[in-house]
Amino acid sequence: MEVDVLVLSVALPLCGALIAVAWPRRCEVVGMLTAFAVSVAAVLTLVQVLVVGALQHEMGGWTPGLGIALRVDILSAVFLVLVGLVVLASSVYATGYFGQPREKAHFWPMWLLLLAALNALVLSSDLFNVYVTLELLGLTAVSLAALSGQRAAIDAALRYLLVGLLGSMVYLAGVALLYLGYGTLDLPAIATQIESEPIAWLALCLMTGGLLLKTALFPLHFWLPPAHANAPAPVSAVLSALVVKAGFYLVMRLWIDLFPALLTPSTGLLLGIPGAAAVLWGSWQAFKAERLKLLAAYSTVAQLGYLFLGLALLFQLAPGPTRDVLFGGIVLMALTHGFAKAGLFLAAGMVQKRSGNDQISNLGGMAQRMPVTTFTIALAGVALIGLPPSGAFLGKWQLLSSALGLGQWLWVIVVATGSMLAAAYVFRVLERAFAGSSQPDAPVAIAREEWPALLLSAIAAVLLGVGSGWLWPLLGNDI
Amino acid sequence: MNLSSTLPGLIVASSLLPGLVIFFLREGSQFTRTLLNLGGAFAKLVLVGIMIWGVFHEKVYATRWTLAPGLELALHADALSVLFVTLSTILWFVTTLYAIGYLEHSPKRSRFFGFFSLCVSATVGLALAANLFTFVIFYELLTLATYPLVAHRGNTEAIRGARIYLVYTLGGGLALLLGAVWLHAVAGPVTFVEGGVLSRLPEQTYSQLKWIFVLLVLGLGVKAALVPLHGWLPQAMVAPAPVSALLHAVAVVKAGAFGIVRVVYDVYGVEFAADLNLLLPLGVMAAVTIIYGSIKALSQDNLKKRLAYSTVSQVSYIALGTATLGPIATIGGVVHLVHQGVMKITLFFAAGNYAETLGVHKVSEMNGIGRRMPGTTLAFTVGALGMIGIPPVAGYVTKWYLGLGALEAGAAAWVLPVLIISSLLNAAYFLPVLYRAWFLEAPVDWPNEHPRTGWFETTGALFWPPVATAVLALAAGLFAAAPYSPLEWAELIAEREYLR
Amino acid sequence: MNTLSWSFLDILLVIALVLLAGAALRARSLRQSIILFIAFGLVTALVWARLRAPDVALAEAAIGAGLTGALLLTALRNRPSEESRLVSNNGMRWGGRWGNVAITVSVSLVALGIGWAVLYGMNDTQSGRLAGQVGSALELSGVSNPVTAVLLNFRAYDTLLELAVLLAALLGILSLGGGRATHCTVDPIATSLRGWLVPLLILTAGYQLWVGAHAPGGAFQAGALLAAAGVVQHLAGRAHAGLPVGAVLRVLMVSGIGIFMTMGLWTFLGGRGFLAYPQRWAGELILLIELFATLAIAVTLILCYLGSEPERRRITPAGSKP
Amino acid sequence: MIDTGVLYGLTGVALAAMGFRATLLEPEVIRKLLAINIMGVGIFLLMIATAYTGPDTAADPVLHALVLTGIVVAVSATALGLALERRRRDKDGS
Amino acid sequence: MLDWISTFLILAGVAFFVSGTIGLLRLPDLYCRLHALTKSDNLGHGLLILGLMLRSDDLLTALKLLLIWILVLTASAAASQLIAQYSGRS
Repeated sequence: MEVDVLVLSVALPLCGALIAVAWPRRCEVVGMLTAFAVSVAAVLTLVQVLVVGALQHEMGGWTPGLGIALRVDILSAVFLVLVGLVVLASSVYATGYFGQPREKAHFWPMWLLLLAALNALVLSSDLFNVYVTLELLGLTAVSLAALSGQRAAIDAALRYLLVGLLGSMVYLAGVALLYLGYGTLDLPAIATQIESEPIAWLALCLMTGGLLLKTALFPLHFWLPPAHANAPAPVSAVLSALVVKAGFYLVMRLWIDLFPALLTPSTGLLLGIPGAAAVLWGSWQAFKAERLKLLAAYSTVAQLGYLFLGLALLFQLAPGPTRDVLFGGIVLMALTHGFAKAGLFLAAGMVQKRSGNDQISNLGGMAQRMPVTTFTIALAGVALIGLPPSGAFLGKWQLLSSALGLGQWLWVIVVATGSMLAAAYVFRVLERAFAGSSQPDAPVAIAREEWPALLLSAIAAVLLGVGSGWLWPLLGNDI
Repeated sequence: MNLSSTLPGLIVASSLLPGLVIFFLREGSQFTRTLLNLGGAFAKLVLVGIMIWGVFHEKVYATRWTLAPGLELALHADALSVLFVTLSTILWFVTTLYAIGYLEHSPKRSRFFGFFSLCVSATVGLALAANLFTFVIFYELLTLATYPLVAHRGNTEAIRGARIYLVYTLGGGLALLLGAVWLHAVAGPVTFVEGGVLSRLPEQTYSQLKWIFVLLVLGLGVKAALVPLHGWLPQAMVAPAPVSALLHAVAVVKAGAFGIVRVVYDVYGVEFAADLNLLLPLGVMAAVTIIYGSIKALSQDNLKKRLAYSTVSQVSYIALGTATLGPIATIGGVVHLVHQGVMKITLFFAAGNYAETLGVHKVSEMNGIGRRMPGTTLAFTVGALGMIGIPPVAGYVTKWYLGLGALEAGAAAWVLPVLIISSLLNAAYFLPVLYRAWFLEAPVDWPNEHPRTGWFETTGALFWPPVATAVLALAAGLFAAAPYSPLEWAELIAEREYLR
Repeated sequence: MNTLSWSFLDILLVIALVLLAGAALRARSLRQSIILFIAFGLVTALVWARLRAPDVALAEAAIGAGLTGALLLTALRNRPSEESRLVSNNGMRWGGRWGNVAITVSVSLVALGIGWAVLYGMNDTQSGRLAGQVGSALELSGVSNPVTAVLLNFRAYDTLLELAVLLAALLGILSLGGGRATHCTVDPIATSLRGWLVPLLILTAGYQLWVGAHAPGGAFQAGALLAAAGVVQHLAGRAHAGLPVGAVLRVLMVSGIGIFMTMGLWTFLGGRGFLAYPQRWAGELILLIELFATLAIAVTLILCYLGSEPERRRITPAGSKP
Repeated sequence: MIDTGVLYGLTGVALAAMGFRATLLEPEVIRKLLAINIMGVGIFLLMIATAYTGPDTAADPVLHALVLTGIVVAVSATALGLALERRRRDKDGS
Repeated sequence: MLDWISTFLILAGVAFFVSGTIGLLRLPDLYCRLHALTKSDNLGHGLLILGLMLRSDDLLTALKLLLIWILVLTASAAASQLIAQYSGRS
């Protein structure tokens, strides 16, 4: 089928958003249909990439230098599928979550715009186009985060907006420098010309700095916990699982495709040390957090630390099989965290909706009242800690193996303590779920809300662990 | 879909699938749950039977599934794994019967039996693991499956006990993971091959291999309850009786001991480990645990706590057997894997019966219990005698072989005294219990006695399992030389380990 | 004389720019800093004009200075009066005095680095600039103004996403709800100004739209002018600022991207590639897209200014309290 | 004598630095939004300065298009920021 | 000859602007400042536009310049009136 399915991943959600704005009474149906169609398109794109290999679609028929090209290889196809599935599951959850039609009318159009922004960002291979998608992503994420209307949510959304704008501006400065130096905006074209000169160095620092601000790596993460904890459940699920990860995807894309000429092994430490700090600090804060959603938000900060730590290790390995395997490990950890965190936030949303607030201290007897939710939190917890059946276990295995191979003990200690702390804060929650509550009332179940969360966590905890064998060799030929 | 490539997978699945289905059963569907449980147990028994027959006839069974380049989930049936799988399958069948009887009218049974089956699937997977990576995976799964069982009751001590259990086992799991990854980084994927894999490695990696051995033993020692790492075992007594029976006789403790046997024999190779003089510290640690466990058991009034400490000391016999260089000691260590399981489970069943029917938890309350519940107490006596090492019951075989092995390895100077002292200590904390049970007057009324239903002293499901396992213990002792007996199998294993 | 005066004017502009920016950031009261910011916007428009970027100058004047200034002033108007005279204390949660110094020093160091890189980069002008490619492909694009060609043909996908950004901001604002208090005082001068100014604004917007094909101008500038007309309507007491209400408004909001998407999908399904206009009709198609884009931008910017969708109330007669 | 492009490029960098510093230091949200706009203008000035190739030759249209897009994005972000600020103030006041 | 007249007109316009600005800085209260601003700046602006119209090459740009002047006139008139009214009431 010669029709490039990858364009549909951007066109469909945009059209869906437009129809949802123009036709508010039916916006939920439109939203659900679009989310489903987009995930089908994502899977088709993955199949097409598996069959044909990397694909490119010049927008407007112009050559990439002049016009913009959408490019998809195995890495972006896998992220597309992650985005598609998590948004589909959260959409099913959202149909049960939002009550009054007014809230629905506001939620669905912005939701589909967010989906369009995510897909456009993953597919784009033009530096300025990435800036525009980053802005679209930032604005929709801020608007959705402020949807609940309480004072805390609006404060957090405002801080998120300011940080997001600052990040995009710094990124744009980097793009301007690159254009000044190399005269084109197309990523592969610049990659061929780039060599280690001051302008390239400065552009690298600025663009990475901007993206790290948006990805909330350790020292720049202060805005993430309140924003993710106060947003409505489906929104915070997508914020933590996808929006923050899009920043990481871009950093990975830049550091591997655009700036390999500049990267000496020591530059990897620029990401590694804040990554390690993020793992320790994030896990510690999550352990101390009082509310379930705050715990999940801090654990996002920690899990991102692992990914950046992986990147730091990646750049110290010479190109070869070990490096490909580690790259596969990092991607697998990113995917597993995406699914697990979305499942955890949806479950936290159910807990908050059922028992009024998500204070961890009064989660007693949750096991009886909401058995499926407890099971979801348990599965997501397994994936977050990186215990065996989950994909994160394989990821951590590769991380530790390459760290030990390089003989760098610092990372091994950090990953070990991080996993122990993760086990601590997950089982602190699960422990309360086992504590018998005084009045064991009948279990309450709303299928429409519980099953998406369970499926997401199950994918993270089991499917990605057992079924991801086919992914590794393909990722190898990407870098 | 030939049998040889799917049998190990089927064995693991035979308890995994029913377990997953049971999770989603409603509380009331008692019949389907029991059907699934017993059906799964029976199917597993049949499959294991086929496998024993096959392995005896030199057939190779292996299931492989690649998770990542260099990392493969592989199950295979070699002599050692068959021994452990048979033990756990038989005892799981008996324990399921016992558990159904024990948890007759307690809440949340679907959740209990779900995790119960997951736990056994993990144990069987761990036994069948063909490489260190698969072993680590099932080792961690075992922790996950047993935590909810320990915390099943939901009251504060259960939660506290479960938390301590979790801290120890997750810490151990992490140490094992680090050791395994380091070994993977140093020596590539490590598969279990009789006679060890690491002897071929170059000279300069020896120091790293020593540290890796320390990490691996640290990780496995937690579950094998070696002295400094045994703290969780007495705390986990808070769990219901079938759980503590399963945990401390079959699954958790055995996993640790089995792991140590695997690492010493099939990863390092016992001669290579001896050259790196790693065996001596392991032996000393085991000996210290044996003595310490027995001493602590003396002072415990709570029956289950006393049995727990006796488990701590008994399991270290396996480690001691592994640590003394020589085929006979190896036979002693490996065969104790089975004997200890069978004897200890009898004791725990009996303790469970006392608690369930008469509400007796303390040794001091056991005066004249023999008259009230003769069958259970008889089984208890058989188990106790076995523990002490008195001939007809299986216990004496292990101690005999360990003694001989020590003599053969020339390490008799410190191993024999340890064996003798521990046997005396065993007698010191078991005989008073027996004396109190049989020769003292029963109290006028028991703490909370359940009315006698049938002509049995307690319900059938509670009565028959301890008797069955007592008979097994006796059989393992009397018919030690029979063709399919545990001792024969242990000799087969030892012979293959030392062939090269 | 000619080169000297150019450089003299440049230095003047540069100094004005930097001074105004500094004053706007450090002005005592909020109202002063906003007015200074509007002045800064106008001087920036001058600078764009000086640097031979007329399209950008128009956009900056209409959107950057004009509309942003209007938004800022309305944000000010809702505040209680003493609040607006808030003295900007420079104390900062970033560790007080020392925090300030540290941040200032580090930012200026980075700025020096970038400045040096700019100096280094500017001298070896990269020959491979895209300008050459745009020039050669210009006649294929259907319009003669290179900026409009880039905006609506070569990088049309960027403009599509940019309209989506505008829509996203609008949806965010509408979802926040809580519209502003309608304009209180309505006096005869404002209404008479409205009568005179609004038709002129609409006329110039139309001219901008049309002229965009071959001279500086285009959809964004025209949209901004139309939005200015809407703002003037609102200031003159028209609560609904000349906007239709209900379904028509929502369709208008969406028309800009809608046309773009239908065009893109039509060419995509026609097998030519997304947004690849047939060469013969490129000029007309671009004009059609620009028309709807102007309407959409105008409606969006007015709604951003209003803060919420106008109610269905009848127009308040001139000169009466609403 | 530095030519016009470099002069404006450096001022652009200076403006961006002032904007960035003020965004971090200003406590008041509206001033932060002003600072972000000023930073934006600074970066756009850098871009237009690179596009400027002398008084007679035509400047680089691609950069002009980028700056146009940047201005529209900046105004939409500012509008959203002001609306959030107003909503926060309503929650405070009422 | 036309060149000289237009330069002269522009200089006169600039002079009026300067006087308006001095008025703004020196005069004491709001109304005088408004007075100074509207009067001299509008006149200055008129002269400036006239001078430029002489320089412009075709009629269309000249008319556009005129339109600009008319717009500035209305804007400053309306603005000063509103400022005066608003300051008067608060």
